[in-house]
Amino acid sequence: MSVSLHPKPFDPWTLLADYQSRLPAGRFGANAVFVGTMRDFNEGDDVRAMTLEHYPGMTERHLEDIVAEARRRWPLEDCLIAHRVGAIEPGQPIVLTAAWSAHRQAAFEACRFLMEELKHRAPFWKRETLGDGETRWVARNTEG
Amino acid sequence: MSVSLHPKPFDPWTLLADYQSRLPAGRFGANAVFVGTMRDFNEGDDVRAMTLEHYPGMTERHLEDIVAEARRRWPLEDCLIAHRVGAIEPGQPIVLTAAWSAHRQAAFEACRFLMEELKHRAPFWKRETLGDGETRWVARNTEG
Amino acid sequence: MSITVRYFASLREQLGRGEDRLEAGDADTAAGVWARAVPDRTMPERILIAINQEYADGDHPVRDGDEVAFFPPVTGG
Amino acid sequence: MSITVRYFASLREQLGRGEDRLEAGDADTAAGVWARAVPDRTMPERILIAINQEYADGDHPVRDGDEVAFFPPVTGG
Repeated sequence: MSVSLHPKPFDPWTLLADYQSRLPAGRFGANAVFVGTMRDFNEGDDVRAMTLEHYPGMTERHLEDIVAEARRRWPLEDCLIAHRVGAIEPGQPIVLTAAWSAHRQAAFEACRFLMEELKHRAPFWKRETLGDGETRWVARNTEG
Repeated sequence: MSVSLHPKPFDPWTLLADYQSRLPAGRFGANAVFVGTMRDFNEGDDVRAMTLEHYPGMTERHLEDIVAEARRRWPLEDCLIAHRVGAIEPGQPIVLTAAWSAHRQAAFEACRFLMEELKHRAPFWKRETLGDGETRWVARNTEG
Repeated sequence: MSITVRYFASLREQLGRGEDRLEAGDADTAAGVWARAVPDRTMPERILIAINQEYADGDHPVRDGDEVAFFPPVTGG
Repeated sequence: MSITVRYFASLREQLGRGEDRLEAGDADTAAGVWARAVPDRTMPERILIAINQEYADGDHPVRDGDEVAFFPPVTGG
């Protein structure tokens, strides 16, 4: 499975090592990876905790579509998307995107595409708990 | 140390996990990584083995310069470059570049910059052993 | 059969519910579903709409059995 | 003191040696060092030059004690 949602903390490096061990060694040459981790600050405020809501069914389906689109656009050996859902603490990984290709340009571009598409279109919503205990929904993602 | 040369095989995921464990969790948010792995083909030929020559002293110094330049250009928490030297087999990692930042654009761009600069300027030379036992020096890197 | 209406995130909290069920109407659209399900509120301008878990516009037709979801801009990753 | 000349990769193999030592000459340049160290060969056009482990052009001055390296285009990563 190239797409997975994780209600519990995941280790991106273990996930990558496991996933890659099933790919044919010697074929891919280039692997680009992005890991997004929860920061302890946002928009100038301390953030103590976060909850990630998603749309069960649509979220997985949409991530699969993004992977399929990347594979149409670039010559890729494989792609991987992993995303946390539920309660998250600062320092924990939120998202992992990865692309394997024979060539580094395809790997770099596809990995970034997976991440930008996910940010702009995949149904996830963040609610932050600030230092003073107040909660707020994140209104929009930063450009990137 | 953000730059290292490895005469023996290295595991990029272990290296990343170890290195990142020393960075302040909650600060970086975005981590972009590239891993280049030895393929078992190049320019249409089967490749059985490879030897990576370098210029001891200049190579390390040049990689440090590339890291310093990336840190001048983007707001980064940290950077990492690891590179194999000596005898390499297909499927083994050759190079790892990584950049940590509060923002994903900086992480993506810096990681790619590290890799492109390394490809174009760092003193490494590849000699391939082909399927028939013949050896050849790789004349140039592909664009990427 | 009927139409399932779903709300997520801040919208779900503001409405105080995550789901409605409507009888299917004639020649309905996603925006029409909103008007019937949330009659006391104009549909927000920046809202996102999905019909059967695919993004759609407000004037997209809705049929009996469809699942119509409304949610604010996404903020994952 | 003297000038250390170093060769790498395919160039080292073609010359059959990795290093030369030259007496420092007056008003020498990197290209001048090549001409004295490898008198039987024109300096290749696409060659890279480093003086004391920093990239330099052929007309860069070379001083007593310098390390001058010649090598083909790099192919790491």
